[in-house]
Amino acid sequence: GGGGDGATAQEKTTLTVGVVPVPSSAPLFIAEKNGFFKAEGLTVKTEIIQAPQAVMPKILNGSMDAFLTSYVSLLAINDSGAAKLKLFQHVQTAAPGIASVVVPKDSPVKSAADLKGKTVGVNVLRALGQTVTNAHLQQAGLKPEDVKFVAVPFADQLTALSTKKIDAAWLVEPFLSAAKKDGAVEIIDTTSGPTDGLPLDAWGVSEDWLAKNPKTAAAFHRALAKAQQIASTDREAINAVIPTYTQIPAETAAAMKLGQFSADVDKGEFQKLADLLHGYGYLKAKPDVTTLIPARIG
Amino acid sequence: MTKALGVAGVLGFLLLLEVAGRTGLIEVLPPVSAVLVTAAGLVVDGVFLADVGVTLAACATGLLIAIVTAVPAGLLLGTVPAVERSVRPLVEFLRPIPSLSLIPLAMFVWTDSQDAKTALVVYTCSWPLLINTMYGLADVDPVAKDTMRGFGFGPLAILWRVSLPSTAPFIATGVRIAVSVTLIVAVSVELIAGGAGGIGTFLVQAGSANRVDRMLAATVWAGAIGLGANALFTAAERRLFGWHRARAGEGA
Amino acid sequence: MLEISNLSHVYGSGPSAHHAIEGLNLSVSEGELLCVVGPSGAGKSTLLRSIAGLIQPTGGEVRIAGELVRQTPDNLAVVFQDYSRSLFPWMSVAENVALPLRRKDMDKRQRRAAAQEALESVGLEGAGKKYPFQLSGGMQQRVAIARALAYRPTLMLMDEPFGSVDAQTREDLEDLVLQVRGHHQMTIVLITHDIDESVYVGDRVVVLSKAPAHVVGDLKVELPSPRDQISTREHPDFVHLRAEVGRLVRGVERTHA
Amino acid sequence: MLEISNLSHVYGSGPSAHHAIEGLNLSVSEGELLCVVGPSGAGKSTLLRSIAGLIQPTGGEVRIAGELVRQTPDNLAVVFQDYSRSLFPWMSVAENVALPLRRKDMDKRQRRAAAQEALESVGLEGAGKKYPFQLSGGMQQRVAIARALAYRPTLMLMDEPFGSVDAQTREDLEDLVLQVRGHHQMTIVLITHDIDESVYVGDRVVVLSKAPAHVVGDLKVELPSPRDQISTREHPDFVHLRAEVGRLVRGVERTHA
Amino acid sequence: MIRRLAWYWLLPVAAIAWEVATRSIGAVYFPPPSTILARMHEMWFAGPPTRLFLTEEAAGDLLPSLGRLAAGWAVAAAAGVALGVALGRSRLLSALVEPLVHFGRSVPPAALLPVFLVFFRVGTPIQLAAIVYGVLWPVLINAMDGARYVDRQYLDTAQVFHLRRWPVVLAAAGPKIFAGLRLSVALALIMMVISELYASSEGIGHRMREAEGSFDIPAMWAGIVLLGILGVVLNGVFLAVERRALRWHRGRTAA
Ligand SMILES: Nc1ncnc2c1ncn2[C@@H]1O[C@H](COP(=O)(O)OP(=O)(O)OP(=O)(O)O)[C@@H](O)[C@H]1O
Ligand SMILES: Nc1ncnc2c1ncn2[C@@H]1O[C@H](COP(=O)(O)OP(=O)(O)OP(=O)(O)O)[C@@H](O)[C@H]1O
Ligand SMILES: [Mg+2]
Ligand SMILES: [Mg+2]
Repeated sequence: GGGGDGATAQEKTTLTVGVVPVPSSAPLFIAEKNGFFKAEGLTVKTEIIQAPQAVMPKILNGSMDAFLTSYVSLLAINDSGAAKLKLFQHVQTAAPGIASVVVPKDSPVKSAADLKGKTVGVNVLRALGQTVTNAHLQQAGLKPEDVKFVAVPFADQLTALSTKKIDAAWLVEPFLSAAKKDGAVEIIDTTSGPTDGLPLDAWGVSEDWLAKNPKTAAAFHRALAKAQQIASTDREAINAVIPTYTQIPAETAAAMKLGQFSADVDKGEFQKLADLLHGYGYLKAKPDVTTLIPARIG
Repeated sequence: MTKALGVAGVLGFLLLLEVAGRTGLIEVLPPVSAVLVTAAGLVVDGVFLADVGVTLAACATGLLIAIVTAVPAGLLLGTVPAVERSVRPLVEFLRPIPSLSLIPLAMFVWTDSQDAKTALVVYTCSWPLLINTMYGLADVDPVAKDTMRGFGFGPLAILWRVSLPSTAPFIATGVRIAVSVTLIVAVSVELIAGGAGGIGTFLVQAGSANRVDRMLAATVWAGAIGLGANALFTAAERRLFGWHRARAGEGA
Repeated sequence: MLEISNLSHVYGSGPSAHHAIEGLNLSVSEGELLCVVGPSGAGKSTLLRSIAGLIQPTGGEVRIAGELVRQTPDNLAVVFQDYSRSLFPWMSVAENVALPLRRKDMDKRQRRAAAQEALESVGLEGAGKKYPFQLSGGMQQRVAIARALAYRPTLMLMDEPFGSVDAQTREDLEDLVLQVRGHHQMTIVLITHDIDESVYVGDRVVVLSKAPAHVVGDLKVELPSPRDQISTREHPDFVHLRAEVGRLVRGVERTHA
Repeated sequence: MLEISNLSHVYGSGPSAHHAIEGLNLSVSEGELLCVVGPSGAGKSTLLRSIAGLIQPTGGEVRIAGELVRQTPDNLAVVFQDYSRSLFPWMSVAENVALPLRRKDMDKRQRRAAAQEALESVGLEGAGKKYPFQLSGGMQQRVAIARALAYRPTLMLMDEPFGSVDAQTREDLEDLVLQVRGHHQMTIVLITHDIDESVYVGDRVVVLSKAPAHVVGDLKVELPSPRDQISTREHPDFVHLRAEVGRLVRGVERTHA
Repeated sequence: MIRRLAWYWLLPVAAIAWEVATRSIGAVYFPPPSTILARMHEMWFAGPPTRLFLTEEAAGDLLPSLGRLAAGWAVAAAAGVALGVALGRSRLLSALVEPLVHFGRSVPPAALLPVFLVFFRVGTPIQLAAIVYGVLWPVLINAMDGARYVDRQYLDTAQVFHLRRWPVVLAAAGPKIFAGLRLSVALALIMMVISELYASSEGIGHRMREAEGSFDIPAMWAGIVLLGILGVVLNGVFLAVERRALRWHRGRTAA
C-alpha cells in the first residue's frame, strides 16, 4: 500500500463503519490494531449495529460508509431496490457445526421430520436461518410452510427454549455452545451437507459510495484485505481482538467454533445462496451475484 | 420512614425473585444476586458509564425540548377551543405512531445518530406532556379564573397566573411519565439502530455475546436511573407545589 | 355610572332552560353605594356577573360610564360569594392580595406595602405569610375583601362579603367599606341578605323578586352621615326603612311561594 | 352525650405552630341544641372537626356517649362551612342528598323519596336533577342542610349553616331545624355568627374566646317552647339574653384585640 | 355530525401539503401519500365486497392485532386504575411499592423480553403481556397522582357520612384518570406494534417490520398511516365515553 501519496488525493479520510459485535467484525479491529488504516491515512470510527437493514437510512444519506452484512441481507437489500449495495470484502464462509437447530432437553422432537407444525425461533425472519433450515427440512421431506418461524433475538432464544416457549431454535455461536451446555439437543447442523460452504458475511458498501470515493475505497480495501489475510491464517489474532469490541470473554472467544475466514468469496456458493433464497420466495428477482461484486476497487 | 419502607419493598421484591430463582421457578435466568453483583461491577466499568452518559444526554436534551414545546402547545390547545378541535385529529393521528417505526425516517433526516435519537425522544415524550397539560387546563376552577377576569386581567395573564399554576400538578405528572418514556425510547432506539454508544448498544453487545447477566444488569440500571430521576422530580414537585399537597387530603 | 336596561339572562336552553333574570332595569350613579337584597336563588349573583362582564346577558344590556360591557371593564373589583375558591391556593395570603396590583403602576415594594395595609384594615395583619387553606372561613372571606380594597377600583361589586364573619367583625367591615368609599371615589354594589346591613351601609336598597329576577322595590336611604353603628341603627328612619325593606322581601317570598 | 375535656389543638409545629384551641371544656346533653359563637378565626370549625373525628386533638379528649372519639362516630352528620366544596360535583343534587342514606336500611325508592322530602323541606323541590354548580350559593348551602337532615343523625354538627341565605329563608330554616330536632331525638351543635339566631334556636349558647379558643361564657336559654319568630324574639328574656351574649362576644373582641 | 366532521379539515390539508412536499423533494424514505394510500388499498382494502373489502391479509393482520390491543388495553386500564388508586390512597402501600413502580416503568419493554419469555408462550400470550406492561404505567401514575390529591373537603364529607371512600376518590380523581387513559389508548397501539416486532408471525407490527426489512417503504408508511387512522378512530370513541363520564366536570369548569 502506498499510503502516503494516496492520502493527499483521498476523497475522505474519516470513515464511519457499522460493525456487528460478533467475531465476523474481527478483521476490521485487527486492521485498526495493526495500524493499517493509519498507514493508509484513514481514521475509522465504528458504530455498533444489529443488522444493515436498520441503518440503511444512514447509508443512503451518506452518514455511514461501510458496514458488516450477511450475504443474505446484502441480497435482500439489493432485491428490494431501496439501494444498490456492493460486496466490498468477503469475511467468513460457513463450516459444519457453527449454526444448528436445537430442541430442549427432553423434547419429543428428535429429528428434522418431527418439526412439522412446530414453532422454530430464528433471529431474523426470511433470512439465513430460515433459508438453511428450509434446505434441511426439504431433505427430510417437509415443506417450508410446515414449520412456523418466529423472530426472537439469539440471547432470548435460550430462555425461550429452556422454558419451552418455543419448540426449537436456530442458533449460532456462542449461543449454540451455551444451549448445548444447558442440555439442548442438536437435531440439524444447518451448515453441513447441502448448506456447507455457503458465504456468511462480508463488508458491504453502496454502489454510489464506491463511485464517489474510488481512492478512499482503494485505501480502505487495502487495509481490510491485509487484515483479512491475517484473520484467515492466524486464529490467535482474532481471539485477541474479540474481547475489545464485544462482551465475549477471552476464554469463550478462544473456544468458539468459527467459520472459514478467507480472502475472497466463492462465486458458485454465493450464487447457490442466492438461488436458495429466491427459491423460497425471499427474493423477488433471481439475482446474478457477479453484478454485486465490483470488478475492481479503486 | 417512607424511605425505609421503600427499601424494604425493593429488598422484599428482590428476595422473592432470588427465592424463585433458587427454587427453580425461573431457573433459566441468572439469579438476582448474580445480576446485582454484575450491576455493581458496571459502576466501575468506564465503557458502561460512557454508554449511560450517551443515553442520558439524549434523554435530557429530548425532555427539555419536549417540555418547552409541548407544554406551551398544550396551553394553546387547552385555552383556544377552535385550535384544539382543528388540531386534535392531527394529534390523534400522530400519537399512536410508535417511535420505533419512525427510526428509519429519523435516521434518514438526521445524519447524526444522537440527534436522530433525541428527535425520537422529543416526539414520544411530547404526548404525555401535551395531554396532561390539556386535561389540567380543563380542571381549573372557574371561580379562580373569574376572579382574575374580575380584576380586569387579560387572557394571557389568566393563563400565566391562574391556569398555569393550577395546571402545574397535572403537568408535573406528565413530566414524571415523560421522564421514564425518554429512557425507554432512547434505549430502544439504540437497541434497534445501534450507534456509537448508549445503554441500548451495550445491551446489543451483551446480547450478541450471550451475556444475559450483563443484559439484565444494564436493564436494572435503566430502571434504577428511572427511579432516581423520579425521586429527583418528585422532590422538585414537593418544593414547587407544597400548596397542592397541603390542601389536598393526601393519602392516609 | 352604571346603567342596566332590560337585562335578561337564561342559563341553558331547551326545556331545562332557567330564566334567572328577566327585564331588569337599574341605574347606579357615581359614588353611590347600592345594596341589593332578594331571595336565595333570585339571580343576584347572576346580575353581578353580568355587570362584571363575566357572562354575556342573553337579553338587554349593561353600560358602565356609557360604554357597553362586553368584556370585564377596567378598574373593577369583585368579592365573590364563593370566596374560598376565589383565593389562589398556590399563593400566600399576601401574594393573593398583592396580585391584582400588578395591573397598577406600582413596584414590588409598593404592592407589598399596599397588601399589608389592606390586610391590616380587615384585621389580618399576621396572616400574610400563610396560605389560604390555613385560614378559617371568615378569615378567607376577609382576605378576599382586602384584595378588592387594596385594588382601589372605581366600581366594586361585593357578593355577600360579610356572610362568614362574626357580628363584631361584620360591623367593623361595614364601617371600613363606608370609610374607604368616602376616601376614594368609589361606586359600590353590595349584595347582602342582612336587611339591617343593607339599610345601614346603603345609599339605596334595591329588592329583587324571586327568579326570574326583576326589581320590585327601590328605596333611597337618607340617613345622616357619617353613619355610626349605635346612633344610626337607633335613628327612627333606620327603623322605618328596615321595616320597609323587610316588608318588600317578605312580600316577594309570599307572592311567589 | 358529648363530653369535651381539656381539648387542645395545635396546627403545624415549631415556630409557625398555631394554637387554635387550648384547654377547652364543654359538655352537651342528649337532645340539646347548643349554639357556639365566637370571633372569626377563634377555633370553632376546629372544634367541630375534632368532635367529628376529622382531626385528632393534640391534647385532651372528646367523648360521645362515653366513648372516646378516634374515628368519625356513627350516626353523625355535618354541615360544613365550606358547603360548596362539600357537595360532590359529579352527582346531581338529589344523588348528593340520597348518597349517605346508603348506609341506612333503605331501598333505592325509599332513599329517593327521603331525598326528595328533605329537598322540599329546604325549599328546593325542583332542583333535584340539577348539578350543584347550577345552583346559587344559598341553594347549595340548603342542599348541604338537606343532606344532613335526610340522614337523621343522632348528633348533628352545623357550621354556619344559614350564612348564605336570605333573611326569610333563614328564619324558615331555623324553624325547620327546631322542628326536626323535636320530632327526631337529635343533639345539635350549631356554630353561628348571628347572636340573635344563637339565642333563638339554642337551648344553650357558648361563647368562645379568640384563638386559642376556650369557653368564656355559657348561657342557658330558657325561652318558652315552641319558639316562634315573632313572639320569641319579642320576649323580654330573649332581648336580655341577646344583649348578654353580645356583651360577651364584644368583651372577647376588646380584651384580646 | 357534519359540523363535527368539519373540524377534521386539517387532516386533508396536511395530506395535500405532504403530497406536494414529498413529490417535490422525492426522498426515498418519504413517498407521497397517494403512493401510500395505493399501497394500503392493495394490501388491505382490495378484498371482495362480501368481506367488507378487506383482503385476506387484512383479516389476518388487523383482527388479531386489534383483538390483542383491546384485551391488553382493558386489562392494563383496569389494573392501572385499581393499583394507582390503591397506591394513591395508602401511604404504607405506596411507600412499599412506589420505588418498584418507578423502577418498573423505566425499564424498556424490549429489554424485558428475556424475563417475559420465562413466563409467557411465544405468540399471543407474550404479546398481551407486553401490551399490558407498556400501557399500565401512565394509567397507574395518573390514577395515583389523582387519587393522592383529592380535595380534603370531599374526603371529610365522605368520612362524616361514612361513605365508601373509593367512589369519592375515583370520581374526584376522574379528570386525571381520564388523562392517563387517553394517553394509554395511543400507547396501546404503540405497544401492539412493538409486541409484534419480536416473536410473532402475524399482525400490523409484524407486517411493518417485514416491510422495513425488505425496504418496502410505501408498505412501511401504510402501516404508519393505518396506525394513525386507528388512533383517530379510537380516540373518537374514547372521547365519546369520556364526555359521558365527565359530564359534570365539563359543565362545572366551562367558564
Ligand atoms: N389547616 C390549618 N393549618 C394551619 N392553621 C389552621 C388550619 N386550619 C385553621 N387554622 C387556624 O386555626 C384557627 C382557627 O380556625 P377555625 O377554622 O377553627 O376558625 P373558626 O372559629 O371556624 O373561624 P370562622 O368563624 O372564621 O370560620 C385560625 O386562626 C386558622 O388560621
Ligand atoms: N351555571 C348555571 N347553570 C344553570 N343554572 C344556574 C347556573 N348558575 C345559576 N343558575 C340558576 O340561576 C338562578 C340564580 O342564581 P344566582 O346565583 O344568581 O342566585 P343568587 O340570587 O345569587 O342566590 P343566592 O343568594 O342563593 O346566592 C338560580 O336558580 C340557579 O339555579
Ligand atoms: Mg349568589
Ligand atoms: Mg369556621
